[in-house]
Amino acid sequence: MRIGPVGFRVGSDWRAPIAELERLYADYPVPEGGIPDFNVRLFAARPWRRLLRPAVVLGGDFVLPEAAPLPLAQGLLAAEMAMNLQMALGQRRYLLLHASAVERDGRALLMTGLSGAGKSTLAALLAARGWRLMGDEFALVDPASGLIHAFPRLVSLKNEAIEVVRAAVPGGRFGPLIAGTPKGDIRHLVPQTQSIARMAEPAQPALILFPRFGFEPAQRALRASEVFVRLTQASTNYVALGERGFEAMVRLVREVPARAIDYPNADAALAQVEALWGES
Amino acid sequence: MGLTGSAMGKAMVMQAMIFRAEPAESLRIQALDDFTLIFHRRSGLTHLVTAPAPEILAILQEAPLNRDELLARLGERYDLEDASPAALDARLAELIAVGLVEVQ
Amino acid sequence: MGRVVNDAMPLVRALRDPASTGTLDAAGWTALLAMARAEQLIGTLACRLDGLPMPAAAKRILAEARSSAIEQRRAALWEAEAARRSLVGLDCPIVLLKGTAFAAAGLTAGLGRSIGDLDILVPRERIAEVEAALLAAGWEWVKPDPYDDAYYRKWMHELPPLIHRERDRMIDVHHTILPLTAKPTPDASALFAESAALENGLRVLSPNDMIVHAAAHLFADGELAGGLRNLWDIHCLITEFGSDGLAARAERHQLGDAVARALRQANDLYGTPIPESRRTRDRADRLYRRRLLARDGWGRPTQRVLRFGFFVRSHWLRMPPAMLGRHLWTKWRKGHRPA
Amino acid sequence: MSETPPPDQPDGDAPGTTRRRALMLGAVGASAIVSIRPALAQTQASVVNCEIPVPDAGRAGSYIAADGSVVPAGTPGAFPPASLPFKGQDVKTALSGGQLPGTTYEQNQAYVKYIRRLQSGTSGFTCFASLQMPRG
Repeated sequence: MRIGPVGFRVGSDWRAPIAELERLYADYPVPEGGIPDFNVRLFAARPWRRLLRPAVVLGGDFVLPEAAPLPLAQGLLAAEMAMNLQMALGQRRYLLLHASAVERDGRALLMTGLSGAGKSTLAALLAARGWRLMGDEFALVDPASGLIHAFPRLVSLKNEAIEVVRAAVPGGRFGPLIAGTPKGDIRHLVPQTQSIARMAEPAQPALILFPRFGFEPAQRALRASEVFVRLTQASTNYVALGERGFEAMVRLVREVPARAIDYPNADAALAQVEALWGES
Repeated sequence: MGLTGSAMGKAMVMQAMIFRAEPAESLRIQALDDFTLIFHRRSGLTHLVTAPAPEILAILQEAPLNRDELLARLGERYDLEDASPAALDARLAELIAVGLVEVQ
Repeated sequence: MGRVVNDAMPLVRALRDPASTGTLDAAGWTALLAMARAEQLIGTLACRLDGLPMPAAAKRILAEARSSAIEQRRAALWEAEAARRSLVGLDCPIVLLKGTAFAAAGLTAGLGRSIGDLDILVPRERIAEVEAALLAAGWEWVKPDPYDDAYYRKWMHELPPLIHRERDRMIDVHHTILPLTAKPTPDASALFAESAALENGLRVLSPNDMIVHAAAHLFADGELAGGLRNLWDIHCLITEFGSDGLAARAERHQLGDAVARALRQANDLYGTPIPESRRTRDRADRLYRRRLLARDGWGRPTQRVLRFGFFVRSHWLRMPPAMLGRHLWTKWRKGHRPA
Repeated sequence: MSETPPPDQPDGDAPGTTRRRALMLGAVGASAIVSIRPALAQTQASVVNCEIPVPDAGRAGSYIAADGSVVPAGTPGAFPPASLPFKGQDVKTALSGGQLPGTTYEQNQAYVKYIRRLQSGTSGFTCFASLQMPRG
């Protein structure tokens, strides 16, 4: 399957995770020329663990030695994690930012922050209000043009966010509820049609937000140096890209305004985002 | 280098050394705000620095100097509020540790 | 998915004869790229295939691999420079080994090669000074375990690994090219005597010693993990420098058998030019070949039993049986079970 | 591309500057340089699902002393090894004041000290390091 500009091939010792992927990624194209950028393999830690308490080890071109296996019931999550891992460790074409991205009028809004800051949730809610979802996990910066490329994989919703987004996206296509993961309950949402149909369209970055959930509404402008450090920490391949990465990052922090925003609930956040977007 | 022994001994060693900066073409320097970014082409590493690191590099790029010469040069160009050799030694040691300055 | 790929021959063929990739279909390219990544040869492959016609996706992936190799090379050379600056006051010969040496000396073996840790060789009698200077310059011990530490110091040919606390890069400081417990005893002083100085004062081994070292690493020490890459190094070195005087040099280091096997395998897999007289195979050659090629089209290791056999063999080679027993017993008591 | 790319020069040194700029060399113990380090993978996979064995596999069976150091099995006052590796999420909670599952108060303190002392190259280190990242 192809997500944005990146092709994947997923293999598994079991049929179930593949069947779920096939259903949820049905509308996605195949890798360019049939040659994927990355391979993902879900395999059993020991041959007998295929059947007996089946546990899925995340494999692929790039692996972390300390990733723990997941139960087979969480096979879809394992596949998503392994795909993310290939991007985090192996992506060299684009500067990779651990951020969600949405687009309107050809301009992109990037949101990055600590886990639980709500970047996936906010991106899904903005998409429900007409924005184009470009991705809820990674934003890809093209070092040559400075444009943001989409990586609209399945939106990963956690715990309370699942109900919030289900209410906001009545006709949404969801994956199965995966309970009891290391991050609590997880449910995947298939991005809206326009998000998949237009995934090859890049956008000009226009605003970078660092949201924080659970605080009274507040916002502050960030200095370029602080944005630079925060974004290099949010990038897994900044150093590996060398001078191309430096140029792309400098251009981003110089040209794109950045704000930290605190918000107590989704409605307040959406109001703040729309207001800041109007100014930018 | 093997800098061991007392701080006094260290200061005397620093005093005798000649310092050379990485050449200008090896550095991409971008002043952002109070901080300046330095991309070091030879190592591929990025350093975020504050004053007086860019000023020291600029002077040493003109010609290698020993510490006292460097201190004098800084004093000519800037209004030095704390012309302490020990502080300059500390700044030089940092620049040496990241490889932007080399002992000749 | 087309035919099943169950050994690494597609990778070997592509390296040996780049134009042969002209007949690959999408599945063939996919398998080739996956196994090249797994064998850490994708940068090398990218350099070999540069300029040949190929599908756009493969071209793009290989272009990324090439630029990634350039960044790895930059980081490796900088690491060598950092070590040089930290050790310059000792006035001690520092010989670069393996990938960093190939890159620093501008050899074909260095083209696109992935380079991990920095490996250096210093005279055994200077190793304590080197260790102290590195510790003073920001390197730290990776493993604080006293058993491992004592084991290293007593029996290994290198210091326990050090890592730089700011740059997160490892350095291995060797004083010879095989563990002291292994049967062959290479002539370390000869390694220094024939080494050549680079412009910056760092040194590299003579071409024949580079080949001997690569062969020792491959056949007299390791369990052949990453063997195709090591063998490619040997292929490039022989292609670039020939094999004159190599046999005598190998004998001097008591590594005649390992070098002879390396030559045969390189000739067999990569078509390396070697003298007719050195092509007579022995019965184990086929096993070695199967072990070297144990990789499938998903980049997965294959041949579990054979791999395990070579793993045991690697320990066997490094130490006499009684010591091996003691070593494995200590490791076992500490809960180190084979995976 | 911006219309006027900023020059690759530190500001303020322009030739012809008449008034001399003030400059501080700073305190001896202060720092004027921060180097950008390679960030480890900060995906869900690495941060929350990774594992930290206590102690690491190479020293399995050894005890953990109250100060977090690894000591021979049976050392008085030290704690036996954890039976299962800890999950990233548990460690994250413990690092911010919570308790590792199945531990007593003192045992938890010792284990957390051990984890804080993990070094690169030791198993569990990449997991610990990614937990330390300011964002995840």
